[in-house]
Parts: sequence; structure tokens; C-alpha cells
Amino acid sequence: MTDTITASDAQASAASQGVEPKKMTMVDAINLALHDAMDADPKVLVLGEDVADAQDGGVMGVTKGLSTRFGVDRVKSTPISEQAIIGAAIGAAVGGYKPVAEIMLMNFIAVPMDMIFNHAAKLRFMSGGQTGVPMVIRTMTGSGFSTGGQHSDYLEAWFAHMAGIKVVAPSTPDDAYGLMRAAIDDPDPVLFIENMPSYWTPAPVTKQAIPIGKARVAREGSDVTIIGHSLMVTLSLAVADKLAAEGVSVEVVDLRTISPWDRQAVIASVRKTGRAVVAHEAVKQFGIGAEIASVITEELWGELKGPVQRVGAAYCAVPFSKPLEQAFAPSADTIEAAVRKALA
Amino acid sequence: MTDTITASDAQASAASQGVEPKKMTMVDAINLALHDAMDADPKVLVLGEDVADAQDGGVMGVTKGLSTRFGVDRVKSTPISEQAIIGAAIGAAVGGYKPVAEIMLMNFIAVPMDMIFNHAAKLRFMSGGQTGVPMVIRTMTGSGFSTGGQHSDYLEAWFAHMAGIKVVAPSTPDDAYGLMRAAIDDPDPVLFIENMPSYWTPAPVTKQAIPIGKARVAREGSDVTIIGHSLMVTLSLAVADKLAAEGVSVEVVDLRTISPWDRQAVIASVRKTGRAVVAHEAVKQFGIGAEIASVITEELWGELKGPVQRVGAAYCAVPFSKPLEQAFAPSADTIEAAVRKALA
Amino acid sequence: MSNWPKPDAATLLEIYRKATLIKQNDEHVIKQMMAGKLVMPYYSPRGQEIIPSAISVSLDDDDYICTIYRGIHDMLAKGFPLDEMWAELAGKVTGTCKGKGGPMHLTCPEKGMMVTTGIVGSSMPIATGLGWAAKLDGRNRVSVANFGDGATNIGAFHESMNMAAVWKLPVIFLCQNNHYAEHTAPEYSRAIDRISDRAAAYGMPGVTVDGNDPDEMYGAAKVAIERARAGEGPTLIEAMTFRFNGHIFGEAGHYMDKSIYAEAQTKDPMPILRARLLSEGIATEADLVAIEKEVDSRIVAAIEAAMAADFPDVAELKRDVFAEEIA
Amino acid sequence: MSNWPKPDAATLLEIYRKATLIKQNDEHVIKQMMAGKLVMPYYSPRGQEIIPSAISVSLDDDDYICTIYRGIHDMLAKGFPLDEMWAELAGKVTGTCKGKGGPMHLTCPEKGMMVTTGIVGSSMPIATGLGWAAKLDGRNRVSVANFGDGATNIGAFHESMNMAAVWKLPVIFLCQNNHYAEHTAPEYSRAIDRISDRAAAYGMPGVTVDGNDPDEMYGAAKVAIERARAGEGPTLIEAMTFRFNGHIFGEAGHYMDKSIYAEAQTKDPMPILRARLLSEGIATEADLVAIEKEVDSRIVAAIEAAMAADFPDVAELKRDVFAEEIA
Ligand SMILES: Cc1ncc(C[n+]2csc(CCOP(=O)(O)OP(=O)(O)O)c2C)c(N)n1
Ligand SMILES: Cc1ncc(C[n+]2csc(CCOP(=O)(O)OP(=O)(O)O)c2C)c(N)n1
Ligand SMILES: [Mg+2]
Ligand SMILES: [Mg+2]
Repeated sequence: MTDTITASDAQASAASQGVEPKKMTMVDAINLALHDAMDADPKVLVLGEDVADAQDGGVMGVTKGLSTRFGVDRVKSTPISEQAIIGAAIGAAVGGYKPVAEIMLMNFIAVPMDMIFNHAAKLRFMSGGQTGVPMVIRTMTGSGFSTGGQHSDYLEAWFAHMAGIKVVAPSTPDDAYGLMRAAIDDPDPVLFIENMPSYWTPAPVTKQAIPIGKARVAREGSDVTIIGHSLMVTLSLAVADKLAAEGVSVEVVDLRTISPWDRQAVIASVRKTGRAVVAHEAVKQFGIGAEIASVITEELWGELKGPVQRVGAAYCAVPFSKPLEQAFAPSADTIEAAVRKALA
Repeated sequence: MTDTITASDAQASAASQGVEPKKMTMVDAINLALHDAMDADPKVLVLGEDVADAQDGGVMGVTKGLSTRFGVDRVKSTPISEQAIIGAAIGAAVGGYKPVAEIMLMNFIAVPMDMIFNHAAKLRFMSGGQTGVPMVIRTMTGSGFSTGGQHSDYLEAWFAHMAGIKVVAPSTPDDAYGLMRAAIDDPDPVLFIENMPSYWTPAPVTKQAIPIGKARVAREGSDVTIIGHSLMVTLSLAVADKLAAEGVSVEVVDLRTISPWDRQAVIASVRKTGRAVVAHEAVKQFGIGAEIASVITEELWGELKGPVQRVGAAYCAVPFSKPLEQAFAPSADTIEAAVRKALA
Repeated sequence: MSNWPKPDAATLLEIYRKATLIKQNDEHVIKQMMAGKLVMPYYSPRGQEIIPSAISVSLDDDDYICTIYRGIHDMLAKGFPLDEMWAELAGKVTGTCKGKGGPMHLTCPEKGMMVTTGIVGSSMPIATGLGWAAKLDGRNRVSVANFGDGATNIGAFHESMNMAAVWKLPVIFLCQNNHYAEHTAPEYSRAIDRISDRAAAYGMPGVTVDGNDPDEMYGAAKVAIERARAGEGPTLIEAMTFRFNGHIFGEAGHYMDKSIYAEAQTKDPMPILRARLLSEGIATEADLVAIEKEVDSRIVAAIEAAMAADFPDVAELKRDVFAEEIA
Repeated sequence: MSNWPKPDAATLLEIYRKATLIKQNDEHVIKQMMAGKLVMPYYSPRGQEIIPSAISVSLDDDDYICTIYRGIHDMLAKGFPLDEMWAELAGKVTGTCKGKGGPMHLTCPEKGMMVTTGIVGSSMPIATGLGWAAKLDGRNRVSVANFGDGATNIGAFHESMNMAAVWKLPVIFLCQNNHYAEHTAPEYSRAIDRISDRAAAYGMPGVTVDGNDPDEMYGAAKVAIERARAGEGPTLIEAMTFRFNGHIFGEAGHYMDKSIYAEAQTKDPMPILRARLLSEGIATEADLVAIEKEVDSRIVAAIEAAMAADFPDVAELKRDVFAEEIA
């Protein structure tokens, strides 16, 4: 048995305390997590373009209210200077603070890559543990909004391949709250990937911290396991619903943390079902699905009923035109087709 | 049958023309390729820090002689400005030239990631084919020289996961010459990864262009296939030699091109041997070995004698201290152990 | 400045024609978006019409420009074909990028419109490279980099300004200072007043002009272009202006200071130039109405053609990734 | 400048003591490398001794510094423990970073030595963040960013200078201008003479001083530090100097202009300061020899301890990746 958290646990625990979990959007859940974290610890800081209230609390409103409540010394709107934003966060972290830096969209994270890769992820190791970089980088992405080639890429694979940084990606408001609290409390740098398609769907938020490194069985099943994160979890649950009507029992594992990922939970699930599909919105080639599929295959050699199926975006930039954009990214249909292939 | 090029082809063809292939180092082979390409096409340009002769023709001397021969308008030493270096190369490429830009060490490629990822790799697609970016980015890496955490990472996985850019990595002087000529002639951006440990070992150079996208069987064998690039090929050949004495027949496939990689050649080899080891010096987790292992497993489901073994660096920054640095990166011993595991 | 060249009557009229195209095009885009017929992020250039109009009259198709997400005005002024632009906005296969680029990546090499980027600051290094190409070509071409005030705080600005100056490249760095960068007013992003003062850090001439004034904008642009064509190197022009429709279509604009906005509106360049053309006798009301009508009918025709055209086939996902179609 | 504070005799002697440690340490490193006993990339600070020595006398352990691959002088002046430094150079587990960082990543938070980076330009954004932390701490701490002349052409310089100025952070941007950036002379990398002129682009004071002159360097540093401590914001100091041993240990140096090199040698700060201490009667020959001997014996002891220490265990690969050891 693994100590994976199941979907019902958190709600059960909230219910057992007699609390009716409030429904809120992911935007509001993150906003609340930031408020609560800043309240709980005066070392928590927020910085990024437009994050303060004079700038409307972020272009998406995720940081609304923070500077009014905690002051503009702790909540700083920055110039458009991604290298300096991450550099400032690293310096503040090394100096004992817990900054939460926003890189508005994931594509812009290519700008401060040096700061993240050569510095944030490495300072603890290179200093032999004398310093550490307890910072969070919030960023957002997701195709489907006709923003074209430079505004909706998923790049989690770059960071999963980078020693010294953790990568988390919530698929629900509850996870967004819990993972944000855990990320801020974590002594190491955490990349926190938000996804725009999930921003405005309200769902219950229990306000529990969610451990980094643990996956969640979002739906139990016995015939095949779908492993995913972010929007892919939502799509996979829809596929599971649809296939249930045909008598196919689909288990859905929400990674929650992409790196270091919960091998134990994933292996336990696939050991049970014997079949796996890994889905991500990033380009399929050399995406995180390859690592997960490889480890499943290594660990369950001889036990799998077929090769692990991988689902990912087409090998091209995100196209603008609607029909192309739709065909580019994995959809419920693409995932369903992969599940059927796994079952074949 | 695949149309993979075997080790002996190029030399045979050189020999058949009555030419005795000259031995030279990889440094000299790249230098020669740049000379020949600039000679052949006045549109070929070179830029980077210290590349001109007033700056000694590069800190490693790879670009020595070029500015003296072709002038300082075509061979430009730049300020330390990696974003402007790649930007200038992109602009020149869009304007009809074929720039070869040097990013001195692979770790520094994190600085111009936006230019590479959001621009060089995407302009052709986003413009619907109206523009293209026929540029080469030369960069160098490789651990073993006590340079510590920021000077010897392999990051090919980032670029393999990026649509619109090709990635090549020579393991011999002959490949360095041939792949450089092909990369310069290619209509699309090519990342050309040099490795310092292979810089100064002389070997024959036949001066043939080597097609991008084609692997090379560096050694034929029947029991197990090792797939690798850069220094890993050299180490794998040594392992093959050693195991031959024990009667184990190892085939070594040199990828040459990491993206788009030669699936056909790799699959053909593993179909024959039934066992595969993928080796790279980059961190193992989420490295290119995962994609290659996944595709092998998908394509040869039911035909493999065991799971594909993956060899890569430890999950940490490159350590300075000698014993740690040695333990960090894959060695002939690590590869040998993986081969034995594959054979077990 | 007093010794700058001034636009003659015909040039002023040409500037008005371009600016009118930009303004009316903007109105049509907004109308189509409100009607749900165009779905895209839209960064309106309303208020910034004069800047590209007054520089473009001194540029040829052969000259390069790079611009940004808020760049439709730059492109229209440079002669970007209307039909292909509208088809691209609608995501159609007849679009200039076959629908693959969309509004943030409009490209038209025949008109010198080489790169449109959505990444702040990134137009500059690429325009620098085009300047290098132009210099090597030996054809007196220039390369114009368009960018906003906010972009002057990012590293790519610094690196490319410096490189262009050291290499004496024929680049015009055209900063369209519309006061805001998304929701950020200048006091939050720089501790100096004039962005053009940054040119001194690179040994490059820098000048601040009223970007809404065709005389100043034309003069400064002409001087910079001639300097570039003469091989004397790059110039930074800071053109003061304002964006009346906020950062992006649909935003609330709470961050905007009401008095700054109101003050800017008194400087809306379009009614000012129109009144001037009449008062200086450069055109009659009938002339101007004719221009406005002609422009409008061209736009309407482009919209109709765009709406009637086909979407690209999904096979396009495999094309233009590389020169050779992928399998 | 005339109104700058001047170092008193004791301070001058302290500067000499620090500078001597730097110079002699350099000689010992080179000796060990020649003997094959240290294997590492080494960027000698020979010639740049006065800069960090003259600033460090005005800094506490509490003040932060960030430096670069060529930064051993900055660290020694700041009080970096010799034993742990040498053990680190030798890759030993007793090194300050347990041998995992090496010469390019020496770190010692107790002495305020927070980050050493091998990536050009990257000391600046991080020092800016430390300046933010210092400001929030409210303890009058300052943060010093060290970097070279070549680093002033990279984007990170621009972004962090600007951010520090806008946020009025207590940061001293200390550019050690040693004429070359690897093999590149300044005329190939910038079109202006004085790097300190770049400060104006950020609304920050900028000053160029003779970094080899303890008076000028001490004065400029002191003024900048007080300004920072007083909450008035950052300063850029360009300290002119030279590196006598080239970019990296073992290089040929063909790119160096012989007359520039010869001219620089006449300004070697070490013999000049030594002669001054004697001529001004601040110290006797015997005093100086005593300092030099004491410094030498400390270094020799550190080397011996380092050579005798153990290498780290390979299990260290799993430690310090994260705070929690990985499985
Ligand atoms: C590197 C990067 N960071 C952030 C953004 C998000 N963003 C888009 S436009 C913009 C403001 C740019 O302001 P300015 O340069 O003044 O141009 P304007 O939009 O006012 O024309 C920002 C921050 C981006 N596109 N790229
Ligand atoms: C981003 C980056 N680009 C290139 C290099 C390679 N490199 C190391 S030192 C150096 C020269 C730096 O010159 P300068 O800033 O003047 O410092 P100095 O070495 O003279 O002290 C270069 C180009 C690097 N380390 N980082
Ligand atoms: Mg603006
Ligand atoms: Mg220097």
C-alpha cells in the first residue's frame, strides 16, 4: 500500500471538523493561499509585474489585495525585468526571506532561465548546504485562448530535468491552495505552474496544505491508469466518466508534483491496472511522459499488459487558428483514443 | 534495412577516391569546416565572444584564422551579450545570411533561451513559412575538468523537446566536420553541441557532409545495443571492446543527431539485438534517454529481452571535488554495468 | 528640433492617409471582436497612429522593421497588405501566415515586415541582426525596432542597443512611450524621466519627440534614417504618445490615472492632424472624407474576404516546423 | 574627489594587510597549481588587490557581498576563513562548501559572502535581492555586487541597476574594470569610455575611480556605503585596475596589447602602497615584513591542512540538492 492521498480524504477530514468547504475559483484559492501565507509568516514576500494593487493586483487579479494588506515593501510590482525579478527573489531567499515571484506566462520563463537553472536550483548544492533558496516561482500557461505561438507553452520538462528545483501543478482550486502553502513553506525553490483553463471553475477548497511529492488518486479504477497534471486531470476524469458507461474502469492519478514525482503511487496504480496512459499538454517528444513511461516499464517489466501510451501536443509551436490550436493540444478525445489503445 | 551510415562507409568512400583521410583534432576539424563553409558561401557568418583573431580566434582557438581570412565584417567578436548574440544571428538569418553563433559553454545557453525557444525555433512556423532561421549555434560542454556547477552541463533535452530546432552532437573529428557543414547548409536552426573531452584526440577527417537526422552504427554487434552521443560513444566503444573479450557482442549506435533522432536506425539495431542501453552525460531523470527508451519499448513491444537501461548523470549540480565529479557523470564502468544489467 | 527636415504638404497628407487607415482599422477590429467574429488578444494602437505613419513615409519596402504584439499600426503604415492581415486575424489559410501566427506574429517580408513578437524586448536583438544583414548587403537598408516604454527595462534592450552602437549598425530603436506598461506607470519601473537619456550609455544619439506631432516625428525619424543609411550607426528615438484603449481589449483600466488620461485625450493626434490639414489648406473636407471613405471600403472588403475564406487544414501542423515537411 | 573621506594611517595599514593576503595567496595558488597539487580553473586577481581591501574596511560581517569566478580577492578582503577556502580549492570535505562548489562557488554566509557565480552578470540581480532583504531587515546592512567591465554589457546588469534604483536599495555595484573581458579589449564591446556614465541611465550616481589608489577607492566606497546605509539607494563605482596574470591560469595572452600591459605594470598597486606606507612613516620596513610573514604562515598552514584533509564521500551527491537528503 502507498500513502497516496485519495480525493475523498481531504474533504472527509474537512467534513469531520464540521467545516463545509467553501467553493472558490483557482484564482481566488491562490489569492487566499498568498494572503494566509503572508499572514502566517512575515518573511513571505511577493514580487512580479503588476502584482501590487496600484497595478490592479496582477493582470489576472491573482495577487489582488496583498499590497494593500501587507504593504508595498513586501508586495512589489517590478519593472519588466524577468532576470532581475528572479535574481531579486533568489537574493531575498538567500537573505532569509520567502519570496513568491510571478513570471506572468510560462513562455517568459525562458528569459530568466540562467537565474533559475544556474543559480536558484544550484546554490544549495554548490554552497555545500550553507545557503538555500526557499522561493516559489508562480507562472501560468495553457492553450485554447487563441494567443498563438508565444503565450501558452508547457515547459515543465525543462525543470523536471533540472536538479534542485521542485515542480508542482495544481488541477483544482483545493490543490492550488494546498500546494501553494506547501511550496511557500518548502526550503527549496518550487516552480508552481498554474493553468488558465482551470482558473475560473469554482470547486471546494479545504485549506489543507498538500505535501509536495505526493500524487493523488483523483478517481479509482481497475482497468487502466491515466497519469496527468493540470488540465489533463480534468479531461481524464471526463474520459473516465464516459468510459464507465461502457463498463471500463479508469483510474486517474493526478501527479500534483511533477518533480520529484510520486513513483510509488504511480507504480502502485499501474501494478493494479496493468495499463497506463501518461498525458500532458506539452509537446509529446522528450516530454515528461517519456520519463514516467520509462520508469513504469522498468519497474513493472513483465507485469504490463501493453506499452505505456503517451499523449502530448504536436511537435510545433502553438498555432493561432482555432482548428489548428484545437488539434495541437491533447483533448478528451485524444486521451480517450490513447486509453482505448492501451486497452486493445 | 535502414539507410544508416556505418562507420566504414565514409572512410571507404574517401579511400575509393584515393584520398588518405588526414588525422586532425575535433577543434581543427570544426575550424576547417568553418573555413570551408565560409569559402563556399559568402552568406556564412561567424559571431560570438572572442571569435575573431584580435581576440585569439576564440578561447579554445576553434575560430582561429577566420577573421583574418574572411574579414571582421563576417567574423565578429561580440560583447558579452548572449541575448544579443543569438538575436543578431536570428536577424541576420531572417535577412538571408547563415550565421554560426558561438555560445561559449552550454550553461550560458540559459541566458538567451528566449531568443532560441520563442524566436529561432518558432519564426518559420509562426510566419507560415514566410521566414526561416538558417543559423547554427555552436556550444561546448562536458564534465571532467574540475570546473564545478556552472560550466559543464549537458542540456540537449531542453532543445530536443523544442519544436523547430535540430540538435546535433559529434563524437569524432570526422563527424564534427561533416555535421558542421550540414548544419550550416540546413535551412533551419541547428544546435551544435561540442564536447571538450573529445576536443584534442586526433582522428581521420574525410571532409564529407553528414546528413542531419541519421545515426551511425559505430560498431556492429549482436547481443545488445548501446545508443549514445558525444563522449558516451567513445566510452561505449571501450566497453564494447572490453566485453568482446568475454564473448559479448555489443553494437554501438552514435545518434549524431539528437533531434530529430534516427528512430529507424535505432529500432533496427535493437530489433536485431533485443536489448538496449541508452547513455547520456546529462542528468538521467527526464533526459533524452527517456524518450528513446519509450519509443524503443513502444515499437518493439514483445520483442525486447528486457527493459531498456538508461545511463545518465546523478541528480545534482556538477560537483567540483574530483571524486564527486567522477561519480557524477557516467563512465565506462557505469555503461558496462548497465550493459550487464541489460544482458542479465 | 529646429534644423530637422519638415514634411511637405503631400507628405503630411500621406501621413494622414496612413494614420487614418490605422485608426479605422482599429475601429473595425474592435467592432468585429465585440460581435464575437474575431477571437484573439488585441492590443489597440489607438492614439499611436502618427508614430509609424510619420516614419514610414521615409522607408522603402526594402527597409526592415520588427515590431511587437501592439504593432498593427507599425505594419499598416509600412504597407502590410490588408487582405492578408485580416485573413490572418481571422485565422484563415489566406492569412499572411496561413493563420498559424495570428495577430501577435504578423509577418510580411515583401514589405520588410520581418518579425512580430509577443515577448517584451525581443524585437530589438532581432532588428539588430537585421541591421547587420542590411549593412552586409551594402544597399543602404535600415532596420527599425519598435518597442514600448516598459521594454526599455529589460536586458535585451541593453544588449542590443550596445551591440548596434559598437557595430555601427543601421538600426533605429523606436520606443513608443505610451506611459503605461500593462498596468504599470513609469514611476514604478524607472527612476529617470526621459528614456532617450539611456542612449548615452551606449554612445548613441537619443532624442525625445512628441510622437503625436507629425513634424517632430517625421523630422527625428528622417534624421535617424539618414544617419543609419550613411553608415553612422543607430539612434534611439523616444516618441511620446498614449494608448487610449488600454493595454488589451476588454481590460478595465482601473490602474490608469484619470487626470493623465484626460490630459492625453486633449492630445489625440487624429483630430489635431485633421484640423491642421484643413486649416493649413493642405486638404479640403471633401478630400479628407474621400480618403476616409476609400480607406473604409478597403477595410470592409478585406473583412469580407477574410470571413469568407477557409481555415487551414490540420496538416499544417506538420508544415513550416522545418523547411521540409515533417512525417 | 576632494570632499571624500580619506583612510587614516591605521586603515591604510589594514588595507595593506588585506591586499598582502590577496597577493600572497595568489602566489601560493599559482605555486600549487604549477606543482599539480591544485587542479581547477583559476582566475588570478593579481593587480586588483586594493579594490576589495579598500571597500572591505568599511563593511561588517553583516554586510552582504556577491562576487564572481575572479573573486578570491573580494572574499579574502571580506574575511573569508583561509582554512576553509584552501580546503575548498583542494576539493576537500573540510572546505567551506564541502568541496562541492570549488573556486567558482566559494560561499561563507557568516562573513556575508553569499554567492559566487561563474556566470557573467549574475552577481548583480542576486545582490539586488540581498539588498531588498537588507532593506526589509532594517539593520542598515548593505549589499555589494562585484563584477567586471565586460559584465556591464549583459542584460542582467541593466535590469538589476534599474530595479535597485527604482526600489532605492542599499546596493553598491562595484565594477572592477581591468581593461579586458577574457580576450576582448573595450573598443570591441562598448562605444563609450567610462562605464560609470551608464549609471545616469538609471538615475543612480556613478563614479570612476583609480581602483589601485587606496584613497580614491576608500573614499568612493565609503560615500556609496553611507548613502546606502542612509536609505538613499544604490551607487555604481567603476574602479580602474588591471589583471596581470591574464584571464585564466595558463593562457597565452596574445590578445593583450604590450604597451597597455607595460603601462599597467607601472601602476601595480602593491609596490606603490608599500612604498607609500614607508615614505609616509605609517609603517617601518620591519612592520611590513612582519605582516608579510604572518600572512604567509597563515596561508602555509591553510595549505597544509587542506592537503591533509579528506575528500568528500560520494554520498554527498545526494545531499544539499534539497534541504532533505534525497533517497
Ligand atoms: C518578457 C515578457 N515579460 C512580460 C510580458 C507581458 N507583457 C506583455 S505587454 C507588457 C507591457 C509592455 O509595455 P510597453 O513595453 O510599454 O509596451 P506597450 O504595451 O505599452 O505598447 C507586458 C509586461 C511579455 N509579453 N514578455
Ligand atoms: C553569461 C556568460 N557568458 C560568457 C562567459 C564566459 N566568460 C567568463 S569570464 C568572461 C569575461 C568577463 O569579463 P569581465 O566582466 O571584464 O571580468 P574579468 O574576468 O575581467 O574580471 C567571459 C566572457 C560566462 N562565464 N558567462
Ligand atoms: Mg507602454
Ligand atoms: Mg575585465
